Amino acid sequence: MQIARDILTRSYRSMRTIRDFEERLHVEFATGDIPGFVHLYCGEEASGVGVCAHLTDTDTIASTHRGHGHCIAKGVGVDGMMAEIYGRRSGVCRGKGGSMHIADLSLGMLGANGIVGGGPPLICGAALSHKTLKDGAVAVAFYGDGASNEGSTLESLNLASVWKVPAVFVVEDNGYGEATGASYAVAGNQKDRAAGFGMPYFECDGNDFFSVYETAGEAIEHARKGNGPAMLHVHLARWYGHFEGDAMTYRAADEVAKLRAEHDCLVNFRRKVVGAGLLEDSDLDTIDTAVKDEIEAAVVAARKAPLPEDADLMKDVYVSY
Amino acid sequence: MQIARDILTRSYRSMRTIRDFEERLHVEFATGDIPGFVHLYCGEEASGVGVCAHLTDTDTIASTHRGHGHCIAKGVGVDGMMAEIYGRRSGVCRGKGGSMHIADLSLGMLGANGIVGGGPPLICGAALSHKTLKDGAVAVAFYGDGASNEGSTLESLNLASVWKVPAVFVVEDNGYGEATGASYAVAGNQKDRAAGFGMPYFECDGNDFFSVYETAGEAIEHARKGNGPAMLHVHLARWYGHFEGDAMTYRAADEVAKLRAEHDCLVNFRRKVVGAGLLEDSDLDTIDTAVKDEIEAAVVAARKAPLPEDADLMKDVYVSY
Amino acid sequence: MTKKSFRQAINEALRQEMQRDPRVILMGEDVAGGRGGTSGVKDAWGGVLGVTKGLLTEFGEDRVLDTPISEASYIGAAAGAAATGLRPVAELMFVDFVGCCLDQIMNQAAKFRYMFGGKARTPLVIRAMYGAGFNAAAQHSQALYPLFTHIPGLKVVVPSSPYEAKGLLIEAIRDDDPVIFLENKVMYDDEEDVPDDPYTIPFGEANLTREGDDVTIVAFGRMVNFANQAADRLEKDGISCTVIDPRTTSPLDAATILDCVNETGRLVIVDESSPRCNMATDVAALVAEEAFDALKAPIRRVTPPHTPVPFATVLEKLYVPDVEKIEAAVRSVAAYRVKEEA
Amino acid sequence: MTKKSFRQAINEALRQEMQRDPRVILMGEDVAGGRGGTSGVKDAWGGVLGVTKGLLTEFGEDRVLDTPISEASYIGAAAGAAATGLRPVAELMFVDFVGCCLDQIMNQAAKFRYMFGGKARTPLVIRAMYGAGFNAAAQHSQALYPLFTHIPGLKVVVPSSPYEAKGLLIEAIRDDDPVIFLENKVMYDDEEDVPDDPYTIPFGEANLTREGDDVTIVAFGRMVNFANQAADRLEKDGISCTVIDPRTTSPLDAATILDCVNETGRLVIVDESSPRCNMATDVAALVAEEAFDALKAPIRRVTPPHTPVPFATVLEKLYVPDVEKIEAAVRSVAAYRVKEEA
Ligand SMILES: Cc1ncc(C[n+]2csc(CCOP(=O)(O)OP(=O)(O)O)c2C)c(N)n1
Ligand SMILES: Cc1ncc(C[n+]2csc(CCOP(=O)(O)OP(=O)(O)O)c2C)c(N)n1
Ligand SMILES: [Mg+2]
Ligand SMILES: [Mg+2]
Repeated sequence: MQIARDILTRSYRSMRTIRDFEERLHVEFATGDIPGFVHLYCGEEASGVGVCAHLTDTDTIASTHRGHGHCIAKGVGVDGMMAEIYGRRSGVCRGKGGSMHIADLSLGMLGANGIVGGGPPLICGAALSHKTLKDGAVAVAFYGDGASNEGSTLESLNLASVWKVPAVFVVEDNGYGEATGASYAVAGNQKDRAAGFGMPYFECDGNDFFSVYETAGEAIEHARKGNGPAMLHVHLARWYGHFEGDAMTYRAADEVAKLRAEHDCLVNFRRKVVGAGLLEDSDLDTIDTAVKDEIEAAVVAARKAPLPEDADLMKDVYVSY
Repeated sequence: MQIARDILTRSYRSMRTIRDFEERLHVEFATGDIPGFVHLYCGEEASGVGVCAHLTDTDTIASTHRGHGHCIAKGVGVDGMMAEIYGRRSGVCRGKGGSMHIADLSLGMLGANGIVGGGPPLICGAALSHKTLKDGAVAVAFYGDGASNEGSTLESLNLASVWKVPAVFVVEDNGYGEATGASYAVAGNQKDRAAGFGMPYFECDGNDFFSVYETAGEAIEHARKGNGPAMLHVHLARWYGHFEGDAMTYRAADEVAKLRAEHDCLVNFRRKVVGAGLLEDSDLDTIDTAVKDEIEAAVVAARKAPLPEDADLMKDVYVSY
Repeated sequence: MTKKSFRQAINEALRQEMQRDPRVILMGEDVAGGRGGTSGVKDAWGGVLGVTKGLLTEFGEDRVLDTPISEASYIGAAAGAAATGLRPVAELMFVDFVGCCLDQIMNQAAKFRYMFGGKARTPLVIRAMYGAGFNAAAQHSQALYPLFTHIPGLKVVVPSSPYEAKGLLIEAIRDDDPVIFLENKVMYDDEEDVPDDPYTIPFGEANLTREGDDVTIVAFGRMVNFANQAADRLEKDGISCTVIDPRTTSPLDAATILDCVNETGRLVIVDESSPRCNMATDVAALVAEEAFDALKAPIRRVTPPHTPVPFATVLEKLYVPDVEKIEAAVRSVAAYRVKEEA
Repeated sequence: MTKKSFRQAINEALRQEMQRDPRVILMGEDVAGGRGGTSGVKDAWGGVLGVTKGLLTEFGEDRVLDTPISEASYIGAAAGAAATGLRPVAELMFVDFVGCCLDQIMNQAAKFRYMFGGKARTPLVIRAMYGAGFNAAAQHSQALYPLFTHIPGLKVVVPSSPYEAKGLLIEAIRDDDPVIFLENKVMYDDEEDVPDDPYTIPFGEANLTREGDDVTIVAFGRMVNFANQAADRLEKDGISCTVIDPRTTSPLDAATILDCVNETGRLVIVDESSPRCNMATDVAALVAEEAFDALKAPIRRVTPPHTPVPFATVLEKLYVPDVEKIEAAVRSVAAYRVKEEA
C-alpha cells in the first residue's frame, strides 16, 4: 500500500464523517424533525471516499438521491449539509433543496439528484468542459445498479465514448433499487455494457477502501490522460432501507447484521492500516472523537439555525428575469 | 437451402415490391407532388423481408421513419400506402399519418415511427401482450444503427430481458444515422450490448436474403420458444440519401454505385435461386412484371384519389371524448 | 359503504377491475417489490406508498409486473401492450418522472389513433403521484397536469377524494383512450365513505360540491377540499359560493363552468400547478371568451408562484395555495364593483 | 444592413457569438454532419436544414460537436457543461423530440439555481424547430412552447422574423439562464434587412409591430406575420389594430399587453400551439384578471383545434391559424357590443 499518510487520515476522517453523519440522521429522522425523503449512504462510505481521494476541487462529480456520502467525500461541510437537511436558511442550498439536492459547484459537486439517471448526462457535459477548457480535470458520475438501467445513463456511456471526454462512470452496486434486487432488474452485466459502449471496465470491492482507492485510481488516470471514459463497478451494500422508513422486508433477516459484523469498511480500514503499521489506533481514535463532536455540533447548530424567510420563496429562480 | 417454394416467391415478390415502390417514390418525389419527408428503404429489402418471412399476422412489428419496406414485408397493401403518402383519404391512415406513420394493427404492423427509438419500448409491450395472451406470437422491433444509441432502445433491451418476453430486436445497420457514420456515433458494438443486456446476439448479411432468413429464423425461434428476447444485427446499406433531397456529400462518390452493382439483394437472390434450380428466371420475371403494374396502378390511383374532407380534421383524436 | 382512504379506494378500484377483466395488468417500479430480494418476501412494498399492496398476492407475477428503473421503456411498453390487446395500468410513481418518458406518452400513445387514421385503440392508464406538501422538493412535488392537458389524445383525471378516485379510476381503466390519472400524494390517508361495489364516474362531467349565488370557484384535485373549506368560512359572512370540481381537465366540462359563471358572474380558479399556461389560465380563457357578458369582476387565479417547489416547510407552505388565499381571492371578487356600477 | 433569411440571421448570430466568446460551443445531431462518412467531407449538412452550415469549418470539431442520436444525454451534457464553465448552444432539431430529454431540461437545467440556493448559473441555449406547415405530420410539427413556458426556471423565445431572430439569439447566448429558442421551420427562407453587426434584443420586452385603436392582437412567432397581414386588410375597413409580438413567452411583457388592452378594450390572441393550457389561455387569463375593467368584448383566441397535427395538406391548412381566421376573430370582437350598451 503506497498511500501517503495524509491521504489515509483524510480518507478515514471522511469515511468516519459520513458514517456518523448518517447514523445520526437515522436517529434524528425518527424524531420526526427532519422533513422529506432521506436516503442513507451508511455502509457505502469506502466507495465515495476511495474515488474522491483522487479528485481535487477542479474535478467534478455528480451524485444521486443517496448523496450525502459523495458530498462529504468531495469536501462539502457537514454544518451546511445538516442545516440543509433540516431546511434551514444556513443550509448549503439555503433550505431550498434538502437532502436530495445538496450541491456546491465551487467544490466541483454538481449536486445530489432526485432523478435516477439524472447525473450521467450532466457528467458528459462537465467532462466536456474540462476537455474544452483544458484544465486537466475529470468528471465522475456516481450512480446505482438501478440507475444503470435508465436510458439517460446508457446514452451517456455512449456519448462520453464518442466524444472521448474524461468521464468516469461509477456504478455503486448495492444490489437493490428500492425494494427490487439487481439480480431481477439488471439483465446481463455491467462489464459487457462497458464493452458495448467502448470503454474499459474496472471492478472493486466497495467494502474495502484500498480496493476502491487503487482501482478508482486506474480508472481516473485512464480518463485524465485523455483516453476517454471508463467504468468503475463498485460492489457494496447499504445498511439501511432504501429511504428512512423502509422496513426492508425484501432483505433476509440477518443480511444487514452480517454486513455490519463482517464488511464494515471502517473496521476493515483500521485493521489494515494498523496491521501494516501505517497509522496507530490512537490516530484513528482521535479522528473518531473529533468527528463525533463535529456531527454533534452540526446537529445542534442546524436545530437552532433560522428558517428561510418568506422572500426566499421567489429568489434565485433565475439569474435575471 | 431448405425453403419452401412459396416462401421464396412470396419473399421475392415482397422485395421486388419494396424496390419498385421506393424507386418510384424517388421519381415521384422529384415532381414535387409528394408532401413531407420521405425516407427510402431501397437497398435494404432483404432485411425486412427476410425477417417477416417468419411472421404471421398475429406477430407484431414496429418500424421506423424508414418504414415502407417493413410495411410491405408485413403485408400492408401498396395501394393504401401509396395513397397515404400522397395524403389521400383512401390512404391506410386516411391521409392523416403520411409516410412516417403508416400502420395497420390488423396485420400486426404497429406503425412506422417518426421518433428514433420510438418502436423498441412498444415492442416490449406487444411482446408482453403475446406472452400474456399466450398466442404464441413474437414481437419484432426494427431500428437503425443510429437508434441503437437512444436511451429508449437500450432500456428496452434490458426490460425485454427482465420480463423474458418474446421480442426480437433487429438492428438494421446501414452505417449512417442521417449524415453521421456509425463508426463515429456508435461506440463499442452491438454484440457486447446484447450481452450487456443479457440476450443472445445474431448477425447476418443484409444484402443476402438467405443470410437474413436463416439467422432471423434462429433469433425468432429463440424468442418464440419462450427463451426471452434476442438481438439480430443486420449489416446492410441504403441506396438513397437519408431522406429525399439529401445530396449525400458525406458518402464516397462511388459508394452507392458499387452497392448497386455488387450488393443488390434482388440480383443476389435471383442468382442463388436460379443457380440452385429452385426457381426459373421466368418465374421471377413474371413477378417483376406483375409488381411493375401494381406499382403503376397504385400511383395512378393515389394521384386520382379524393383528398381528406374538412370534417376529418377533428375525427379520431379519441375513441370517445 | 365503508370508510376508505384515498389509498384504499384506488387499490380497490384496481383490484375489482383486475378481477373483472383478465386483460387488466399493472406495471411499474416496485408496484410489488421484493423481486430479486434475499428474504423471498413477495409484494414487499406494493408501491412506494403502498397503494398497490396485495395485488401481486391476488393476481400473481404475470399481472403485476415490476419493472427496471427505465420509464421510457415500460411506459412505452404499456402503450404497446394497450395497442395489442391488454389494458395496462402503468405506475409512473412521481409524475415528475414524466421527463424520462414523455415521448412515449405524447408522441406515441396519445397520437396513435389520429396518425393511424382511427385504426388504433390504446386503453392505457398511467397513474402517478403529484403535488407539494411532502417536503419532497423541486423534483418530486410538481403537479404537471397542464402538460398532459395540453396534449391532444390524452385524457387527464385529477380526483379530489376517495369516492371520486375509485369511480374515476374504474372509468379510466374501462376507457379506450390513454388516460393520465393523477393522485395527490398528500391525500392518501384522507378518508370518506366509498361504496364497496364497483362504480364509474363519467369523464367530462364536473361535480358541484356546493352551490351558491355569489362566486363560482373552480378547483382541481386537492384544491377542491380547500375551496370547500374556504366556502364554509365565507358562508358565515354571507358570501355563498358554487364550488366546481371538474374531475377531468381533459375533457373539461366547459358547459357546467359556463352555466355557473353565468349565474354568479364571479369566478375564482384554484390550481396547484405552476401558474403559466396552467388550468387556471385555461378556465379563465374559456370564461373570458364564452361567458364574458356575465362577468361582474376580474377572474382571479389562486396558484403557486412561478418558482420550483422549495424544500423547507415554511417555504412550501407559502408555495401551495391554501384556504386563506382562496378566501381572500373570493372576497376580493365578491366585493368588486365595475366602474360603471360604482 | 443586408437582406438576410431567417436561416442566415440565426447562423450569423451563432457565428458572431462564437467569435466573441470561446466558451460558446454548439452541439447536436448533424449540426456539422459527415463524421464517420466515407467521403471525408466535413460539415456535410450543417444542421438538417442547413442552419449551422459553415460553423464547423470556422470553429473546428472542438466547438461544433456532432452527437449520437441520444437527446437525453447530449441535452443533459449541455446543461452540465453550462454549469461548469461553457456556454453551450444545443440543437434539439425538432422540438417534438423534447419527449426524449424533458427531464434534463425540466428537472435539471431549469431547477439547478433554485434547488441549489442560487449557487448555480446555467447559461444554456436549446434551439429547436417548431410548427406545422411542412406536411411533417404529428410527430414533427408541434409548437410546444406552452410546455416550456409552464416550467419555472426556463426562458422561452419565439422569434417572428430574421431581425428578431438574430437579436434574440445573441441575447439568449449571453443570458445566464437556460433559454429555449424556437424557430418556426416554415420561416427559414423568410428575408428582411438585418444589421451585419451583432446586436441584442432584451427578453420580456414586447414589440408593437403596429399600433391601432380598436383591437389588440397578441401573436407569437410566425403568427405575428399573419396578424400583421390581417391588420392590413382590416385597416381598409376602418378597423385599426395594435399587433403585439411578445418575443418571449417567459418572461412575458405583461405590462405592454395590459397597456394596449386598456387602450383598445378588445383582444384577440393568435397562438399556433395546441389550444389547451397554451399561450392564448395564458394571455387571456392575464387580461381577464388585470385589465378586466377595460374589456369591451370577449377575448377571442385563434388557435389550432385540440388534435394532433394532420399530414395531408388540406387538413394541415385547416389546422394552422391563418390570416382569414384572425381577420374573422378581430371583426367579431370589433363588432361586439356588451348587452348594457346595446
Ligand atoms: C427517474 C426516476 N425514476 C424513479 C425514481 C424513484 N427512485 C428513487 S431512488 C430509486 C432506486 C435507485 O436505485 P439505485 O440506482 O440502485 O440506487 P440506490 O438507491 O441503490 O443507491 C428509485 C426507483 C426516481 N427518483 N427517478
Ligand atoms: C428522437 C429523434 N431524434 C432525432 C430524429 C431525427 N432523425 C430522424 S431519422 C434519424 C437517423 C436515424 O438513423 P438510424 O437509426 O441509423 O436509421 P436510418 O435512417 O439509417 O435507417 C434522425 C437523427 C428523430 N426523428 N427522432
Ligand atoms: Mg442500488
Ligand atoms: Mg442507419
